[in-house]
Amino acid sequence: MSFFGFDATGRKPRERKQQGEEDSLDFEETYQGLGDYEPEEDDLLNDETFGTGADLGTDFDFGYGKGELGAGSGSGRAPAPAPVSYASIANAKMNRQADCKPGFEQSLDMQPMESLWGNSSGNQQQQVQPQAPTQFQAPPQVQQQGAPNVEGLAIQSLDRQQQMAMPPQPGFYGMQPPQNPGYGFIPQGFPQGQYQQFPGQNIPPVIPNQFGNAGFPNQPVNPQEQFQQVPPIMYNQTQGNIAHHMQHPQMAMPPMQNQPPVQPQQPHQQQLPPQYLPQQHQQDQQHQQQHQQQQVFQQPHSVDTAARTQAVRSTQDYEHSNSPTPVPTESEQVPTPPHTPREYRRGPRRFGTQDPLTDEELRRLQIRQSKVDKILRHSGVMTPRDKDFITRYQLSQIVTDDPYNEDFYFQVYKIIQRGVTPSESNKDSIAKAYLEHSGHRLGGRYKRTDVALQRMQSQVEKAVTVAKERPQKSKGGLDNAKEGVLGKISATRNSKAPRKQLQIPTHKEDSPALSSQSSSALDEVSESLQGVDINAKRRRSSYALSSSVDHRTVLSRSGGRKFILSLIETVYEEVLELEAQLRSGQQPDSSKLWEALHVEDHGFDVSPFISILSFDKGIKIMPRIMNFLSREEKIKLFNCFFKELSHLNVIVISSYKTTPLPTKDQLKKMELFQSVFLKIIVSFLSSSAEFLEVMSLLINVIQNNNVSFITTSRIGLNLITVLISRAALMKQDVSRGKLLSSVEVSTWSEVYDRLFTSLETKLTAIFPTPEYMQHAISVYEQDSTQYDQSYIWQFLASLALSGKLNHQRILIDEVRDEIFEVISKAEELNAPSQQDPKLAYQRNKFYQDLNLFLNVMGLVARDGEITELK
Amino acid sequence: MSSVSEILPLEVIDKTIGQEVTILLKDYREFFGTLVGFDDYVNVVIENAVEYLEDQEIKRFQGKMLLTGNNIAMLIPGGKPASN
Amino acid sequence: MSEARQSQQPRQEQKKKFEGPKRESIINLAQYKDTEVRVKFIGGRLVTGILKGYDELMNLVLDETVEYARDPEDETIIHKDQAKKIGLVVIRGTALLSLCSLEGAEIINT
Amino acid sequence: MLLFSFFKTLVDHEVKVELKNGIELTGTLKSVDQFLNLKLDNISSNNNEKYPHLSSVRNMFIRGSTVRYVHLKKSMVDTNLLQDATRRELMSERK
Amino acid sequence: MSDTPLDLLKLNLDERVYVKLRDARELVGTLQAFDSHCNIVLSDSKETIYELVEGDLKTTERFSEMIFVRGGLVALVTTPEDE
Amino acid sequence: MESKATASGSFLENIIGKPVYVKLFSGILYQGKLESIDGFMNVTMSQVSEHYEAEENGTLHKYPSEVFLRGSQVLYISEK
Repeated sequence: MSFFGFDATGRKPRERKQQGEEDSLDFEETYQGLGDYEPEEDDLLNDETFGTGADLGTDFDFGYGKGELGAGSGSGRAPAPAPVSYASIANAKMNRQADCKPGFEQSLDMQPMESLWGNSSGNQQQQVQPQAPTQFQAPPQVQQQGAPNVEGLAIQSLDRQQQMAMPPQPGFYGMQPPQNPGYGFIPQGFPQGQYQQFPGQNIPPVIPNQFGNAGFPNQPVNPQEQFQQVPPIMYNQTQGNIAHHMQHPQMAMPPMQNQPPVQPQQPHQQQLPPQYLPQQHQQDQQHQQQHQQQQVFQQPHSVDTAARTQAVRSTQDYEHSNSPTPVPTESEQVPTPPHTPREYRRGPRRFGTQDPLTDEELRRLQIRQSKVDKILRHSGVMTPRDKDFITRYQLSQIVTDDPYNEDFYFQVYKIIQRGVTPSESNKDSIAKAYLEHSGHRLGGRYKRTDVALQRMQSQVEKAVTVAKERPQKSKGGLDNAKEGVLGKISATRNSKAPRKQLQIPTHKEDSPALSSQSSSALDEVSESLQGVDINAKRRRSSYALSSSVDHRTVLSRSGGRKFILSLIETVYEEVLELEAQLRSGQQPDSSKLWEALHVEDHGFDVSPFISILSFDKGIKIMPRIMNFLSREEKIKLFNCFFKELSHLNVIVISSYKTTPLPTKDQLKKMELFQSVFLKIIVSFLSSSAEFLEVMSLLINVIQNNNVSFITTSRIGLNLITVLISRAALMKQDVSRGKLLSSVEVSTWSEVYDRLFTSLETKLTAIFPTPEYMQHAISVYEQDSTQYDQSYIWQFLASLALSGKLNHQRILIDEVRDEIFEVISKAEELNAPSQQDPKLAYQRNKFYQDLNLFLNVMGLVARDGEITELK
Repeated sequence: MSSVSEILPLEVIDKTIGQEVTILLKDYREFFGTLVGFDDYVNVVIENAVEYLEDQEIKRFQGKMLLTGNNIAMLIPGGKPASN
Repeated sequence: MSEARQSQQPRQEQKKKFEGPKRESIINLAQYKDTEVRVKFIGGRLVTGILKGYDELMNLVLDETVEYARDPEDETIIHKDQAKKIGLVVIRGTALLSLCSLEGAEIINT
Repeated sequence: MLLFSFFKTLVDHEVKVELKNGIELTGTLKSVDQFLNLKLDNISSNNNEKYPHLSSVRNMFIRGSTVRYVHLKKSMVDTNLLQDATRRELMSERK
Repeated sequence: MSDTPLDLLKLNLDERVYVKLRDARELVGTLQAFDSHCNIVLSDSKETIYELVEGDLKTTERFSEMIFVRGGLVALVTTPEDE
Repeated sequence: MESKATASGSFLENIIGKPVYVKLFSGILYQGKLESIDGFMNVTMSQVSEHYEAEENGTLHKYPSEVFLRGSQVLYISEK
């Protein structure tokens, strides 16, 4: 009996089953009597595991007893019976028995594996023939070919082996090639060199100590004897360890729009919002995909050891399953492998030289070998069926039929990373990569083409469903424990989620305490605000120039930090949903998203939408939101935005009045807002805004905000500049075919006047204080020594451009001192002694910015004075 | 082994519902109170509990308390003679 | 609010479902029934008592249970004299470290 | 599975693993599994005096449950993507 | 929306959080990721370790630009007062 | 997922929103209003004050914003 020799009752598993355990796992049927050793007539897997002919040994020696390992040992295989692989036996057996198991569908769980992995000798996707025993003959020869001369294999040659890896069979995500002992083939995806067991040395795969039996430490005990194990035979924690370096297929999911990991916190976003490619299946692209993948995976991308150990493990299984020789009983000493002199690398430093084994090395080999044998005596703790059970169980934990959702980060990360070649890591390359892959309406090249991943996935799904069905058939039960000889593996113990300690009644309706939280954010708002008259005319913003406004008070006036954060999360969830819908080709319905943005929610002092924009993650999601909004919705959004501009956190922190000494994070936030939101407004205005709509935005700013306060903020000033320059551009843009109607012209002049009068006598306020400028430079460590005032002169220039003569005269009068200050600063840099090019550049920049404004009025500043522009 | 004897531990706990019980945790902590109920994981709900740390009373509670089961070592129906 | 008094029926069904496919435990407790046993707990507690009942999850019922105080510093030292009788006790299988029979054995002061 | 997915992208990067007993190991992450067990290659321990026995060890398997921290570089992580992945994980768990 | 505790945690994604660990350690950082085991990834984090050295409290601080924290150690998470 | 009213489930359902004590295995006691709880016994509370073992030992800390407590560390949750 095995080490855990129990089941004293000796009852047939069949009867134990009848004992009224009707709801036990039918999965259990095929794994009945785990660990038992009586021959099980009805256990199909048993044959698959042991093969019809083999007798049931009492011990399973991991294939290290008789079977010679290391195909390259040169001394040929131990005289094992003709290599009949389990799979072939199982196939034959399955065919005969398929009818007796009604539930067991005709397709074997072997079939999909075969088609998936094909034959490593290069005939790629040949259709699965029912009996394909030959299919499994190929690997051993291939293994032979792959390692012609193992004797004295230096590390280089091993590595060379790995380099000339077979073109990677499109491996599939998330699924370890099922290492079930029954599948005696070597996944074609693994370079041949993988299967070199360290010559002359049989190190058993270590039993995953996750389930409690002793792992064999493969590090030699004494440090001197330490030598570089090549390839490092690291044991493999769990059979299900995903060899992520397996050649995962080239997935054409468009990358997330966010910055590539190369510049993690790079604030400026790519303009085009990400969209996930709608998944379509198209078989005809297969070869094109094949070619693409091979090409992709030829980079010198080292196959990591997990993949290698994975392969090594499968080799051992293969070896074992291939030669089911009678397992040695306890008494019979495990024969030490034949001691043909083996040369192999010794000593960590000497690489490449192939000197014969010195006596000392031979002695060390002996010690090592005895240790291995001592350990082996205690092998056999797990029966092959237990190993198989563990493998399938782990497989069910790992395998996923929806890798895109379950392994989201890894999948998309890989695409983004591959999309960006190190050299051109700027934004455009991301856009290009994104565009290429995306089904974006601007036309990605792959718009309709098949995606390797989807096609690969369908091919995997057959294999996955079988592996998944078996252990998970009874997923439902909370405590559907699977017990084996090694103890109870309860589903709740799996890695997907920690153990549930409590069952909380989830019916929300009747428990009053819970219901208030669960209602949608909108009713909650109305519920808590019955008293307030929703459409009361909004008071002019409360910001006098000097009042210091704390972000928290703004938040509290728009429902509170938690409320806003939950809104943002709802928005994110909606966007993710919509992007998922887009990916699956459906027409996304953005009504819920629009509602979550609360643009039209006037139930608060400060619109929640504005508060959403005061969080970085609120700003970052905007480009992706724009994807899904209609033109009208965008107009409403911008109107709301400009109406409550002074409540916007980024305005408050970028105004030298309200934030005299901005921190680095605040400056970063300003940078982020500038690069993300300002860009959205500019692109909207230039692409789809009507003239009067621009006017309404401007009116919103003027009527509902203290414009002068807005202009004390760099962001605020830029926003106004954008609006008035856009208006000016549309007015002059004759090419658009239609001149502004008289109504448009008169509104524009009226709006301009209102704007001008709101700024008159306070124009100098747009210039930040010298201390502020000095502080901003030092904090943000800009290399330039001067605060960049170009945005101010751009504002003045656009103001002057649309103004009449009297406006321009007032402008010049008010900012006269600033003009001359700039000129004097420029002249300071002109001192002949300093020939530093940087200063020269800075000097020109001063003049350049200034002239932007002066040229509008036919003036130019040069070399210290202002003259008529000729 | 015949899997169950006549006296089942969970039934003993079941009978203690409504009576006083002392619960000893794996570390030096104890709770004494009226057993209100328990669940599959033997998380325990007791009422008007008294909390002891190394046999010293550190806190009294009114109302119910849910004690998580993963740290419970022993339950003594009727309470621990020495401590109450 | 009347606490859900576990009526007999759901308890039975609940308990059975809880165990799922039974696995005989590797120790046959029937042989220890009504004999004196010593139980050590994770965390260091130590009791002895007459084994009255058990279930597959190794929850135990002990009667005439005696709990031995541990030496605060050194876990291994058992103060036999500072024993406390605590009567009928239910022991949680999850806290069980070791169980052995005391037939013909006797605790000595170490 | 989120963190498993996350760690997979860190393979072949250099990471510093701090164990619960205070040992800090810097090495190249070679592979990870769903229990977040880690395999590190050519490791160097920075508090070597405290733990001399590690001086000769080159590669190592670390059991997930003994890890306290894993220190990484920002350049290895796409934070926005990671946050979205977290949101998706929660959404799928709630379904 | 945030009806379960983990949802509360989700609200703080991309925000600064204060994490208290079991063994007298605290972390403040920007929350980048977490799962139902409470494994956490923080960026720009500051760790404070409290130790009793010869009777008096010694605090050590360590910074890390990106850190993964094992879920088993996490006891409490909230938003930090002000750094 | 439907769940029948277990003893613990119904107890928790009724105390959401009420003032509670929550103690962790480390012995730290948290006092505040229970906001939410889940199947892993994770807890969120608001207006939380932190003590060692009992309030009598004084308040270690007051948390202005909501606090998340990890389920696996919770020793007990009790009505105040």
